[in-house]
Amino acid sequence: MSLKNILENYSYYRRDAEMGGHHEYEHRFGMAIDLDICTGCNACSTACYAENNLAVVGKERFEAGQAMHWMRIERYWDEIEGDYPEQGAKLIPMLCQQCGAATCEPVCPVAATYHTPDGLNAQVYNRCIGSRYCSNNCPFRVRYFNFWSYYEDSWPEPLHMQLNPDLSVRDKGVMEKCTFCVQRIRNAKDDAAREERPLKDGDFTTACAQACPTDAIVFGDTMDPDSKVSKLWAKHQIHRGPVTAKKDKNDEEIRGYRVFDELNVDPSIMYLERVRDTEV
Amino acid sequence: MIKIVTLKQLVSMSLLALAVLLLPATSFAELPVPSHITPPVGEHDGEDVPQPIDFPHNRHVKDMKINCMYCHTYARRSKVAGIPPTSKCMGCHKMIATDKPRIQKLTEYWEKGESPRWKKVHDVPDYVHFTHEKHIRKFVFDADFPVEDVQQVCALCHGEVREMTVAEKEKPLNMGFCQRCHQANGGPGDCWACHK
Amino acid sequence: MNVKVNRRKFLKMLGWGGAGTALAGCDMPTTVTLEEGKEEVVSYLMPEEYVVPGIGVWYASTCTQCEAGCGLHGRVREGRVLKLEGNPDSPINHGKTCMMGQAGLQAHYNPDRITAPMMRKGGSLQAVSWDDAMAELAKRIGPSSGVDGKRVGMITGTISGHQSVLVNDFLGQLGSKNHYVHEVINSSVWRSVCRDMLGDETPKLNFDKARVVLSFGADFMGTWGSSPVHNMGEYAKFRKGDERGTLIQIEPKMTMTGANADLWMPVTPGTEGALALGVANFIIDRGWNLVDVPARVRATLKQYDLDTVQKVTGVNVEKIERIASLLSERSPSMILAGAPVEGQENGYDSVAAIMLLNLIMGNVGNTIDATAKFAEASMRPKQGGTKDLLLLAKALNNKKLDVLISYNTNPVFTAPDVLQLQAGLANVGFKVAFSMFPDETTLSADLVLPIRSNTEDWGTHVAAYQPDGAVMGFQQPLMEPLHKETRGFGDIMLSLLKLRSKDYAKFEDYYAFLQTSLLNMPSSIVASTGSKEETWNSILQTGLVKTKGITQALKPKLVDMRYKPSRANSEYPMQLIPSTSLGLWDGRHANLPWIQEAPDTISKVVWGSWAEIHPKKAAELGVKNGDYVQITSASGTIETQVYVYKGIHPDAIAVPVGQGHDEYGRYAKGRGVNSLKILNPLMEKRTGELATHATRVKVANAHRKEPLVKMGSSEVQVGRKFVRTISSSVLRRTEKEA
Amino acid sequence: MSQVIEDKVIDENLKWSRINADVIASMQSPRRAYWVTLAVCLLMVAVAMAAERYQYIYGMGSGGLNNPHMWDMYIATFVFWIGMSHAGTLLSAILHIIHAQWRKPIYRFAEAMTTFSLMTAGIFPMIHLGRVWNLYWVLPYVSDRGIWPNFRSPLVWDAFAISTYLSSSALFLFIGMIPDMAVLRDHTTGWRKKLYGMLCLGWRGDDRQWRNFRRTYMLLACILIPLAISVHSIVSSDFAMSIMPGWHITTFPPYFVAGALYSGCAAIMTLFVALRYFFRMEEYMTLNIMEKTTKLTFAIAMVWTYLNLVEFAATWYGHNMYDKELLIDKATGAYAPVFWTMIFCGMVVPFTLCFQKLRRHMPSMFVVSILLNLGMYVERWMIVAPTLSMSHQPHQWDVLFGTVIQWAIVFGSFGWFGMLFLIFVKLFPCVSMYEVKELCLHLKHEIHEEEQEKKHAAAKAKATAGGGASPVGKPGLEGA
Repeated sequence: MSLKNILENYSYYRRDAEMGGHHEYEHRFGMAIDLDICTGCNACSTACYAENNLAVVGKERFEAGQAMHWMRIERYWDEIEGDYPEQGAKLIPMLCQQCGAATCEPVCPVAATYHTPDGLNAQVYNRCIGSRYCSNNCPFRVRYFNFWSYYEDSWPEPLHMQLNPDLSVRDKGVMEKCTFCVQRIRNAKDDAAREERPLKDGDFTTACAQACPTDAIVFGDTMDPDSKVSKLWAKHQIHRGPVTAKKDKNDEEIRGYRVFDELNVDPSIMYLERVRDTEV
Repeated sequence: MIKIVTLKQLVSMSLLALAVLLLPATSFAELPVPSHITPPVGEHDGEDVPQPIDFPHNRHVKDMKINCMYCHTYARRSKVAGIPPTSKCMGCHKMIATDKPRIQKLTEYWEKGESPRWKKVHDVPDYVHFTHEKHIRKFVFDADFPVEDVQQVCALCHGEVREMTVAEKEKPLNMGFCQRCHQANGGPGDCWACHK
Repeated sequence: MNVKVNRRKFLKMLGWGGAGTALAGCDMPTTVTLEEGKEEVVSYLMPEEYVVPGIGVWYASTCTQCEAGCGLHGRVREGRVLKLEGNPDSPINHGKTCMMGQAGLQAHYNPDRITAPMMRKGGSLQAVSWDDAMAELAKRIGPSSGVDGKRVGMITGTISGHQSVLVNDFLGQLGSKNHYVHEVINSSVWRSVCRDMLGDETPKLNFDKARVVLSFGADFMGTWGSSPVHNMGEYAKFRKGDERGTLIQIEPKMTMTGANADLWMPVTPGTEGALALGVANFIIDRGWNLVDVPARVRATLKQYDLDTVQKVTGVNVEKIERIASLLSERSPSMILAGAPVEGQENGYDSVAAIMLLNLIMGNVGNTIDATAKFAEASMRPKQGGTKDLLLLAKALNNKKLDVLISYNTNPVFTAPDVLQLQAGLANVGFKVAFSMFPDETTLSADLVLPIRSNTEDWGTHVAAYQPDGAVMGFQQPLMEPLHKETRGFGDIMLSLLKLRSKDYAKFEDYYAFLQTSLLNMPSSIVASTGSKEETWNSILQTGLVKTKGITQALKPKLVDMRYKPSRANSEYPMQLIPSTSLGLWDGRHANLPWIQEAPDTISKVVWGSWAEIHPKKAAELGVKNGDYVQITSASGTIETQVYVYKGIHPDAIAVPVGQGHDEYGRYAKGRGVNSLKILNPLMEKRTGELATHATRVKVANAHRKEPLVKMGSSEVQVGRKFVRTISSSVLRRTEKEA
Repeated sequence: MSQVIEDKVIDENLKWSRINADVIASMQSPRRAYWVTLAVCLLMVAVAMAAERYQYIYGMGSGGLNNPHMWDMYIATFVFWIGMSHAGTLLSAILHIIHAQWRKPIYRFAEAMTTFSLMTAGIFPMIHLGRVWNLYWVLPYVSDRGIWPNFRSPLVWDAFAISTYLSSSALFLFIGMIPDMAVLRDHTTGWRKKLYGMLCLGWRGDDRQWRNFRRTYMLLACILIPLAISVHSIVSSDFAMSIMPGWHITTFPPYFVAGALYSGCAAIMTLFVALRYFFRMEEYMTLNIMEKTTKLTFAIAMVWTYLNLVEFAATWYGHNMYDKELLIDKATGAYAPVFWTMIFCGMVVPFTLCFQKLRRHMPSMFVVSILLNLGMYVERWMIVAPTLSMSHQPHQWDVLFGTVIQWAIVFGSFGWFGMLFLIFVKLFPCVSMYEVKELCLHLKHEIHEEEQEKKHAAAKAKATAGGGASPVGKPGLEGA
């Protein structure tokens, strides 16, 4: 954002958040995660490590709370009186929600995190100065900071040959987070451009969605009405924008919800309620 | 007594001077800038990089009139322009100029079955996502720019390679350089278009 | 991006400067070098047409991280394989992978791989040249060695395809019968019950047809049965069918499958059979059963009235009735039995009792059905168990073996201490290990032959479980070998075979052997598509060999119910559960950082071992998360931290298998404890398998504390609505309305 | 005795030469105590620098920071020092324009304190940055990359605010010292003479200079006041602008300003006692001045307490689940000891200032002021840490008490401040000479006036008495 730009479009920027970030989107990538068939098997998380050059931090640093898993499977137990958790555990994959009205964006002093025309929360590593304000302001706590020079000991020879050249390895003092596998999107766009056609659903997907053995994760462009994900969003009556409109309660089949929707951050990930058979 | 310069001497001398003045002008004529591109501003004084073989670009480009993309063949297909595979060099130099020491050196490599380890001259940081393909497509193919003159486009970022033996970095290739060109020629302004 | 192409040559690896490899991206200005001439760039010598630097190409192969034989696609760029993904054409995994499959890369690029042959000289292993190694091999087991073939043994993991053929021929040449196939994670008891009662070791399980799945400790999403990836795919269908299926998990310790169940129930370990019989008895009483049982079986069942069962199993009557009525209401169902049941001394009988339910509920031929078998018997997988481990131990201690060759298994790690395997190995004159990693077995060998990784070598794999036609997975190299001094297992076996017979002389390497044998397979097995060239190309492209399998219908047959509940032991009050999970598997993946750093699904612990106990027990012992406890069995003691939670039977303590390596590289060595070590040498009575879940232990507070390194601090979502739930009864109602 | 006489802040009959002599004496011949303290400060700074070097090389992880605790002590300390700076401005600027004479003997070191605490505070954002070598990206400079800082970010506002405040308060301090510089120039020799000669900018003390001086000084004071207020409001917006429970609070700007003045006044009390004792300044830093300072402190303390209670009440009745949980956790959870320390030191201890005996008893005032400052420090900590440790996301809850590295750097900042201040008091007069002289004049004048009044009154009385007292109750009979 150049100074001139700001001065000219001041009102535009002022209205930014409440209008949900950008005004002219080319795409708005989004996700739908069905918690009913998410088994918590960690395939997505490991795929993310493989795709995005995530550092393995080791036991001590993991203990210190400095792990770098962009995608983590959170496990919660019910607060129950009984002796046993008869309903099983509650598992949820938590990753950057790529909020439309992201709280991390306005606070970054150097605009290293900003909203792209694709509806993504970009994190420009080489612009980041590591003030860590963005992470403090993230209700989901899904931003990870390079507290150490992880790259020095995370990939001993020849492990480093696995590193993905399509995105950089982050050094100490840089904030990083899930990018919805932007490098895959970028490649898909290049291919589409090469073939002189618009980007279409199924051209690309994130590493986690690709790996998920139960297809619990569906990724796509929510602006493309024919994409799988936007169909799901429509089916479960989740709409873009600050706060989701009230669902009509008659139809219980509607299981869609967005975490922390009440905070008005317009997340790009819709979760589907976990179904449990209470008759048994 | 005063020595008088004859008209003949005068004329010949001035002609000589004129020739001396014009000589560089003729030999160092700038490459024409393609009309559809606003060239990015910026200069860089590159140092000479010792290469395993001092490959004479000028011979190939200027004298032999070989198209850049004949050797750097990946430029139109990929992120990287690519160093020509040794097999490509040998394609010609099995026959041509086999007596030259440089070619003999190349042939040694070929017979050993390895490629020369060239030193990188033009480079961008690892956090930059630059693809030759898109630039070639925009400035050459989509603009119906004659492919035989492609070196005019290449020169915008790689400088007058046709005047060099081994490549030298003539343009800064820093963010400002890219930025200016993107603004002038309507390239993307989105950070994530180029940063990864 | 997804250019799929065939190619026969290895891919040359580019120099680092090749096309922008990932280096430390945003570093202090000093280390991001843009100066000319700092990085090197090397061109291809003679590239294939389709190889373009900067553009990834995907090649098909097969995963060997476990025995499931999932199809893979590997992304290759500048001659480096960067990412593994599932092969959509594979009927087993349908383009999906589990975490172990993803981590296959780290096995390949592992910093601790053995890079040169090693020979034991004066007690220590020293690197030698391949010539010396092969010479030594010839000297010891070659024709001139005068070795007694009957005293040559070979221990492998589950092995199939052409590898299996070669191993067979090799042992055949020697006239040896000693091929031990060892897997800790196996469902051999289940398999033998299926064989006896259904006439098929690995029947097809149609989750999508089942309305109820009643699983007695079968962690089919994790380590039970065929392929976790396949099963999870099936599970999704089962849940998303027009009527959402209901999953009931009955097991002493909550597994990943249990965590996803609608109803999870603990049962006194070893009494699952009683419960099954009780349910069967109740069903037959009500006349809900679709298939009748002979009188003598009926007589046995009579003993298991609800109250007795409640007394034995600790499951209250209402629950048993509810389960019974569910099975009848929502038929067809599918009833499975897993490790906690199989691993008991009465395992076979318990599983039989459980299988009885399948029979009387008419699931056989419906949800449990026949499946295709690979036509060529010699290539079918030899599935391992723990029986062979016991046999091997006996053979070793009775000095029955002079030569032992090990491949793709780590008995020294997995064998309980009481079996004295380590000591027994000392009796073996010459031990050869084909291995990628310096694991315990490898390091105790006299000759170590470094083999190539899955992504460097050729191979064929036949899965035991063929959900959709008999398919052979084809494995091809995705890049040229990282370490020049490694050789493919097939190549080495070939050269061994060449020592004794001329028939193999015509194959100059394993690749040639594969190609010829595959292309010359009778068309009754492989339908040839056009010319040999085309067939071969299609194999390389798809990574699969589609074959005509043999399918026979199931022949259900009742066996006598000889089930007896195992009795408790006052001195050792608790049951030890050596639980296995997706990820570390049987410990073979403990050297992969990604696996170590991936939190366990239930406890979320990373980089170490832990013991799961119930809050009641924890209160008795006075321990909290992170406190150390001493777990003592009749044959040993281990000490590890506890993780307290409700998903386990109060009389059981679960210690996951996989950690506690003495060797096995920097990531695994000296981390956690190995619960297999303290198992008692108990046998499953009918099959002779090791009863892994039968060991009883006593637990004591070790009065030592360390923070338990786990992901996530809060165990409950304090009023936050992250995971919202909805009752399926509501769903079903709306469906009816619609 | 009359009001003025009773609590006159200083003895008006001080000889001016004596004032000069005393103050200059305070600047010379440092005693052992001075050197010891300085050494201790330097040691602390050295340790902190070592720690910072380690952190710079190996990364922020060495501070023990982790995912929920992206900020910790560093920011708390930063806020503390910024706050500290405010009292100086209060005394020197605000009290200046409202003509509170008693500030005159003590405002100089208060102003110095402002400058130095700002210099300390300014360091912390740098220490806390992950990649401090790119710090300048926060400044809006023209680069060929055509990129600018994000003007929506409070951190950018901080950068502007602090630099402005620092420069202007430093200027204010310097301007205020010019006449004293001249005095020093005339009373010293050697390098000091040269130094002060330069600094006094050729001050001769003629009318024109005094006139301009006063105008400039007043002008700067007026500029400084809104600046001071806005600076801490901006610092508070670092928190108030976020959506985190416990940060996203409307009353933060006034709350922060009050807290700032509070801690500042406490610090002034501390230094007051110290200087009075070490430099034998009893005649200048009199008990009356202390009284006034403490009363001021007490007033501010009450404002702060009020705002604090408002915050709690708002949280409690606001029924925002996250805020409420956080408040309860603060009071009962892992941070409870710290929290109650804050409540005690910040809300209870100030009531000791109600007792005149204590107010005039220097040692106890010293202790009290230290306690108040402690309270204010942990208050900053209680603002930063608990919110991070117990945010919206229970999965990421964590409690952090920092590591050696972090504590070393935090303590080092006190050493750094001490060092600067100690050097200052030996180089520059910590009591403003010319203003003390003014004060004496002023007092003389006031007393004189009062005596005049008395005279008049007495005269009147005499006059009426001379006229003979008329019987009460029946006025003006004669007139009739």
